[in-house]
Amino acid sequence: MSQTDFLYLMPLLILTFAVLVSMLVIAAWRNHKIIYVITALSFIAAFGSLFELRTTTAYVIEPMFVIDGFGVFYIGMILLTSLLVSMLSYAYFEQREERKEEYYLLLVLATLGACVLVISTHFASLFLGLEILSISLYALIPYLRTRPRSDEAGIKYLILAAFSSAFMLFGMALVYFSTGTMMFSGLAQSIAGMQELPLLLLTGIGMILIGVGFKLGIVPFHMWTPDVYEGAPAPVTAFIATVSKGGVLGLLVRFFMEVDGFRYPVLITIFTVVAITSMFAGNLLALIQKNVKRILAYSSISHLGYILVAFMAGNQMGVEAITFYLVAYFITSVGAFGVVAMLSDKDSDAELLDDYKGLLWRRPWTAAVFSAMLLSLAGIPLTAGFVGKFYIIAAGINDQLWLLVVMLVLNSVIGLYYYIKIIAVMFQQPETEREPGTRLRPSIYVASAGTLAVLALLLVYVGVYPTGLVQLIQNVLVSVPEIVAK
Amino acid sequence: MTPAHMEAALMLAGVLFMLGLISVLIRRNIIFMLISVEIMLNAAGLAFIVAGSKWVQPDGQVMFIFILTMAAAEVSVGLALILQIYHQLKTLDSDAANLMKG
Amino acid sequence: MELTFYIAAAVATLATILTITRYNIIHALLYLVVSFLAVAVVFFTLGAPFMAALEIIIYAGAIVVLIIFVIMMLNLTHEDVDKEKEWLTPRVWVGPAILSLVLLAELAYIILAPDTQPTEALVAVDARLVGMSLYGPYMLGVQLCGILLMAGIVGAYHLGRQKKKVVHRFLQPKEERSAAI
Amino acid sequence: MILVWLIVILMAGGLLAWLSKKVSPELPRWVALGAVLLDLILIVYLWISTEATTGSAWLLRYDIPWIPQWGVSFSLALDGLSLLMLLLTFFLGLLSVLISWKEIKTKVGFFHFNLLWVLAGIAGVFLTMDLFLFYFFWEVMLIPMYFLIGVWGHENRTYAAFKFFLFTQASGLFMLLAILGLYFIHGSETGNYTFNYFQLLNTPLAPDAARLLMFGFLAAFLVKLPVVPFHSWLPDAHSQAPTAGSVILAGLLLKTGAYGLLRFVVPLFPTAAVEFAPWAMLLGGIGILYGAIVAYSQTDLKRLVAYTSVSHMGFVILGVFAFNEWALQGVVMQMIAHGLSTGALFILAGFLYERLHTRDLAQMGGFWSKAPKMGVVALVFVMATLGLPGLGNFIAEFLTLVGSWQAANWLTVFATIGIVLATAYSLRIMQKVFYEPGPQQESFHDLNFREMLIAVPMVLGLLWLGLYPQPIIDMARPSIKEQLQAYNMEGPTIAEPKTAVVQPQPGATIDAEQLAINQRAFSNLQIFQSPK
Amino acid sequence: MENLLWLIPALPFLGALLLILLGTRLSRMLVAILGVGSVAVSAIITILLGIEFLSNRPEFYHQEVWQWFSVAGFTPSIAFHVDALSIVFVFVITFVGALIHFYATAYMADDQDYSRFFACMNLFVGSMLVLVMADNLLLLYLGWEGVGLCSYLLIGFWYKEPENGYAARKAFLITRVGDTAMAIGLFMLFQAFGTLHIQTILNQAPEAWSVGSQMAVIVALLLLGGAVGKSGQLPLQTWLPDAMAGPTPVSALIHAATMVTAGVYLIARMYVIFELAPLAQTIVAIVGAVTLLLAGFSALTQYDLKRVLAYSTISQIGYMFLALGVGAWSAGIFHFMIHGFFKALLFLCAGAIIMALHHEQDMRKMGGLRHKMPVVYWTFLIGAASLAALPLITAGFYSKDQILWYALAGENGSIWLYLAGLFGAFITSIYTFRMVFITFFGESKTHLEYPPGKVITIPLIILAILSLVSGFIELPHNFGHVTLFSNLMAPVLPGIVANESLAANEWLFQLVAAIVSLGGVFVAYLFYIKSPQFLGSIERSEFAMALHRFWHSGWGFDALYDALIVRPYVFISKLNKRDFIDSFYTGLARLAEGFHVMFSETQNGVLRNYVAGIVVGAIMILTISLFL
Repeated sequence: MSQTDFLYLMPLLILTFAVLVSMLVIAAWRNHKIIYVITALSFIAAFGSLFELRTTTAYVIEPMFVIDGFGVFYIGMILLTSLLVSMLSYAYFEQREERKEEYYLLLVLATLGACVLVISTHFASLFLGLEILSISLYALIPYLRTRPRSDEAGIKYLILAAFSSAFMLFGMALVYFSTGTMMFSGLAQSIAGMQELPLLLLTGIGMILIGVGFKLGIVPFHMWTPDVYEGAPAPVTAFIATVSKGGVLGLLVRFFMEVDGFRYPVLITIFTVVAITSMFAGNLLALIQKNVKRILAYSSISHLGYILVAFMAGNQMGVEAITFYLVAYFITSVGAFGVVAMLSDKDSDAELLDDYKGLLWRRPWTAAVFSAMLLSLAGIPLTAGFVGKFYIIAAGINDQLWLLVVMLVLNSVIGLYYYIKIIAVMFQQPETEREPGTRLRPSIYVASAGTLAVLALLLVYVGVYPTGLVQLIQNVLVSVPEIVAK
Repeated sequence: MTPAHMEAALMLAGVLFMLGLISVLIRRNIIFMLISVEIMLNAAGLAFIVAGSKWVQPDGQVMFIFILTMAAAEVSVGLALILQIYHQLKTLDSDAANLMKG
Repeated sequence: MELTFYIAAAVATLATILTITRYNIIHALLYLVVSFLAVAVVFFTLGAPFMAALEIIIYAGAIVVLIIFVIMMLNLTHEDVDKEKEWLTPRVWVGPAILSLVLLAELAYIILAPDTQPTEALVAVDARLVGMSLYGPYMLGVQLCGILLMAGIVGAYHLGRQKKKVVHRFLQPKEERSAAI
Repeated sequence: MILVWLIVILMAGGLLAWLSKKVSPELPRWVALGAVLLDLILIVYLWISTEATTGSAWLLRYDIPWIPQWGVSFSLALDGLSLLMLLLTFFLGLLSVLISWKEIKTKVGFFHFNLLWVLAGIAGVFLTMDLFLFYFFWEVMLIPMYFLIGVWGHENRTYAAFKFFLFTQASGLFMLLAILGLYFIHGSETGNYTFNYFQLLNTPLAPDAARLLMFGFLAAFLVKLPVVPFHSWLPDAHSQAPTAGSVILAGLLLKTGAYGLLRFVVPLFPTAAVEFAPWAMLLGGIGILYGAIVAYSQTDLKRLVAYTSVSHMGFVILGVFAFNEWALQGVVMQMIAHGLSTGALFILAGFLYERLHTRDLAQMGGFWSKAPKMGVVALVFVMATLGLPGLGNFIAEFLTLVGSWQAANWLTVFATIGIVLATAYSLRIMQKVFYEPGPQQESFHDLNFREMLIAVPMVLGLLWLGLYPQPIIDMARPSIKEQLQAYNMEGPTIAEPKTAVVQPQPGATIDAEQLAINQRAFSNLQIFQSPK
Repeated sequence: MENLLWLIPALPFLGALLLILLGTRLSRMLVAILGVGSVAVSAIITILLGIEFLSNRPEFYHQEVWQWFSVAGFTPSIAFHVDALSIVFVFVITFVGALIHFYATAYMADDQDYSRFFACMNLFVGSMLVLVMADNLLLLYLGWEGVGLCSYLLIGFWYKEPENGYAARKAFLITRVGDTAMAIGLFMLFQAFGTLHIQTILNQAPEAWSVGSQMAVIVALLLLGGAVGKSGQLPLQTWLPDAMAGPTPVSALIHAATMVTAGVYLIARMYVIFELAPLAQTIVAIVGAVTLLLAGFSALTQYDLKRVLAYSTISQIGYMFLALGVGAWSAGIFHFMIHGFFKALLFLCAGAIIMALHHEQDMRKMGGLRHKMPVVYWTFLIGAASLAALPLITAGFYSKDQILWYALAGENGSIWLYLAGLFGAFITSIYTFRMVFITFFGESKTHLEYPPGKVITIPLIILAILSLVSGFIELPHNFGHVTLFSNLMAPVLPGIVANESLAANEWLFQLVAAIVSLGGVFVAYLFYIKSPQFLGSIERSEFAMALHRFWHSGWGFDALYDALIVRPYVFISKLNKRDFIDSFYTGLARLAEGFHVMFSETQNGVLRNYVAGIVVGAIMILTISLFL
């Protein structure tokens, strides 16, 4: 451990430090606002520290971490998303009776876990990052513990996550048993010359994929998604949809790029099956669903399926596409759940389709933002989602994954149906004039609304003028030789 | 130890893992499920130890320690949650906890 | 050494099977402790004595005790045992057993497949070496473990906090007790 | 730059219309009217001012990079074909604003926002010369259209809007695949990754690849056109949309499909298109007859008119794949004339709906005596639909059939039979609405000034197209000539603007080369051979 | 004068336009002046033009108004080409048209849609003029369809009766069937010659096609298809009797004098094609012969005055087709002109009767009108005589005799055609005088409400005179030998040479024709005046009644078409009203919903199932790893 190591780990250190400070403050004086400010500042500071790390070469901290452009970008993405989530959370939790302060501790810890994930190059750090994330989520999901649904979601997530972690650990053990190393690069070296993977190693990687797949919520490890999305508080759902999945995806990309997993037809087959079933299952399950949170959950399953298409392209364009899509998806998801959070009242989250009936005529701006988010999810132009989907399809076609691309297209169409359905519901004339829920104090309301407005603008900006983001991603990937090589 | 022995040890880990797995599948009591998951984690730890001693490296044991930590943290959060669930639902039946479906 | 291993393995397997078939949770936990002890012996035979100790202390000790504490708090009664018996009919076993056996068979085939590389003779990896690497390359890992535990503690603290004071059933007034049941 | 303004004015006008709702509920109408009128004036100005330079097909071009990493540029170009389509767009757009003046009473601001954005999307589609941008605009026009149907439509609007959206989006995505396929093939062949239309024209393609890619494009265009059996979204969408929506759908959206065929499918995949031509023409023939047959039994006036569109669009595909100048000119004429005549019929249905609140033919009848002006106007529209000489549709259909006769005799015979069937359903409209007495309607007033202002230009337009279509033909000729070059020579020769080669003026005799090519193209299917 | 060509069709169009635009605001007087005046001025111009034409004898007049459009060598113009053939037609159209317009001012006086009537009539005259003056087939087609539209509008003029509307639709639809064939013919002509300019085609055709070439036959048959549709010939004749639903002046102008002869014009105009296709020409003759017989029989059984005339029109046009078919071009056109006069006359008389009897058209309710309306009686009698071709004095005799003669003696003639024509002539005079006798003789059954005024009678008298004297411009060579008309036609239509072996005995055949005609009158007299009981006794027999019904319904063609085409079409259309293709897509949607239900079964909220899901996934992954 050298001083430079610490410098490079600065974002993580800042987060850790923030947790400690918060705990001390809580011990002394419980105050929602102060903790919120500390949290937000820590995210901002951590993000700011990233500017110091913009390098074109990778910095390796043996044996567990590497800080390269890819990692920095993903950390940045995660930090900003967490910041947005925390901003949405403030208004959301302000009106709830639960103790609020621990929430921020857990949020920061979970973010930390995700950040660890995306810079991991070792099974140990992978595992630890994943578990920090998981354990925080175990508590975040049932955070509103007096709600039976929250508790139910919590226990489901806990048992299933632990269960899949066990698989992953066993898989790691098998890989270790087979190769004698737990570093990605070591693994890559030991299989570099092989045309086919030894069975034990393959099984190990397969079992690791179970753990990763669970976190990503892809078929057949997807079944927790709707229940957890529904049960968790809206900001936490946003967090799961974005940071949790994004972090794991970053890791997956890094792992596969490092070991060049796409050489092996077995793995390709597995991913193909998973991607196609994910797309179909997600979209079909969402089709005539009445609960908005569940719709978004199912849609996230299919979106991960889409991302896997680009993932399977297995080249630089694929990684660019994934990254771009993730940015778009982050904006969209946070925006969508932000709207859900904003419309939620003290007793329950606004999750039934009926809650959205005639929203456009009651709260036009909120409805407009939500529509924009949904259109982005559907991949309609002028939104970031369109460019993202375009990028993915482009990556797929570039690698001639015709089957997958055609499936993606079919599924986009199925998906359209339910996104548009929500919009249609919002445009309906409400039968009875609903009383707009009691508004929060303006300052708090403005924070949420402002966040949403920023997200919407960002969405349209990226959708109309994606050049900047594309350029950024391409620049960032330059520092990752494994990706550029392909 | 002979290589066959090493594989037997790994096999033991596999058997224990499967026993934990089968238990998760059949149990409705949440505490039992938690215990079963612990069995599985323990089996995974065993596999790491086996692998570590196969390569004569400390890494396997280090991983075991990490697993241990994680298991402890997980159990503590899990138990707290179970307490909460019992408080809210008055049951430990996981099948009863299906307010959300479809 | 080999014999010890096989005996311990047999004990571990048997104890685990007993664990997962018990109706009474306390019994199950006791068998679990036996299983953990047997696994600890296996660790020992694999040349990891330090881990064997940790297994006993943390798994068999801390974790199981924690579970037992919670069970005590939950006031599980004979009805719960009966319920468990009722839930655990043979029919329930069929599907999971098939699934697990398929998985086990595949795993066994993979593990016992002849293509594994030959290994060197067993050399014990002692505690010192483990400590060296724990505070050498895995330094950051250990710190992350700390963070992990912190997350666990914060989570458990938040979730476990009771609003109402829980009174043990023997201390409750009679009518309340019957209502609770 | 003026090309950008054409789109920007509409988009800005849309936003302004939405915002101006706050000021006054009537203001959005005026804003929208102003925006469309401005565009119309601009395009008419362009028409007049560029007529002198008919040597090159390309009149104007505008190009700035948009996403340079992918070779996407914001590339607009105007040729005769685009100019004609834009004229139609803004003309019908203007009428749409006028029709909605009294019909739309709720959410006026948002309505006009959507209306103008649909028009902007359509204008973009007609202008863009970058495939990415094309797809972008292709999609941009969907959402506002969806809202137009879904919010201001009739009783079954949600279903219709969904159906419209899913059909067009699904097919559009296949086009996206094809666009990307082309992009990568071009990129890997030449090392130049670009979406630019003019550069992609010269992509060397393996026959199989070309076929697949062409089907991708075809998917979008055939659904949009629509060609039987992909037409089933159209009757629902047309019948449920508000009048302005129907007019835009029938008059413009369908034309984007035809335009796509002309602009992209045929020039990009010359060989594959020739291979596919017999089948495409067969589809066209089936569409003509099928649409006409189904139209005959409809009792919902708008639905009836919708099926007539299916029938009429059959002529378009028939003509496009006949590969000769007559047929292509016929197609261009058909696009414009059908835009006017069918749009006019929908407007008529709108007038009737405003008065009767029904589209059911059984509820109508005997209006000739009550509303003679409407009767005369309707007569003109109906006659245009059945292809009466002297009105625009006749020229279109006749040219198309003359052209397609050169390519496929028997199909042309069947298509011509479609004209008889067209007579059957068209006269049924007259009979049911204006002739035989129907249930008594109390207050049925004749067309008022505003309505005459809408109807008369359409009548005049149809007459003009029917009696002196030469300006249209002259305008379209250079573009069509360029496309045909692709078949006369080895490769596509659509010249880039600015470096365009002056095309030789058309000779007064039949192009023998042309006929030879047709025969070559159609010799692979026996049934299409002429009886010689 | 040549530069004024465009005025001839333009004036009626202008009249129509003004009437459409201002119709409701003008007084009836003004409407009448506009409506009649425009056609009358056209007629005057035509007459002036005709005089100039006859005196200068140019080959043709030509005027291009503007180029319609020009696409890749396809350059039709709005251009007029007037030669002798056209000028005859133009003359009949404008002159008879003007008379009928004039007549109509009285006939339609009470109608509320006065201006609409004249607008349509003017539009018709304009279109008809375009048809006959067009210098290319596309413009001809414009006029062709234009007259179809006007016919539709005028048949359905009294639109409130649904039957009238249906009759109008029927007329339009059936003629359109023919038009479609013709359109295909145009495509073929264009493909062959690269132009639709009539004179160019006529000039090039003999070089391009040999006599009897397949192309020529097909094209000729397709053109014939158009012609039979418009002219009410077999097999598309069924619309014409129903077309009588329109006001009587309409029937007179459109469905007797002008529009229905468009087919004759077309065939005559394109005679080169037909001469290159002897087969097609023979078919023309056969169609004409068969039609004239069938229509004659049908006419025998009608009670509706106008329907008799309608069938008679079909029959007479059959004669014209027969003439064209045997190559007696000039004779066909001559008969057209004569027929135009006397048939218009008959219709107008019928109109006068119908108006006088308060829109009663059933002959059985008429009778004894001879004394009540003498002018009408005498003019009608003249018309009837001309129709029945009473020898020597009537124009009809000369024209019909010529046709019969060439049907036998022409180069394409045959004894069968001759006999058919002869028998047709016999029937013609029977039904004609049946009509005369029933209507004007016998007992009076009703009283007159509106005795015809001057406006009605003046056109009748003019036409009656024409029906008598116009025959004298073309007399057989053994009988005065006047060839004014055929001389006029000579530059545009080829002459015909009679079979020499028969030529010597031509007077014999003329005698036969005269006897047949007179015999017909006698038979009619026998049946309808002398001993009506006899007819009654025949008609009571089972067979005769069936035959009567069969003929009355026009040989059952309507029922046949109804059963073969109309009802199946409507049935299929109704069957598929919901569009079965749509059900495929809704089926897809159902399928997706089914999958949704299936999948959502798995999301049953039970934790253990979710665990099982992961296990299944694990098995899947391991299995793929193992077996791939």
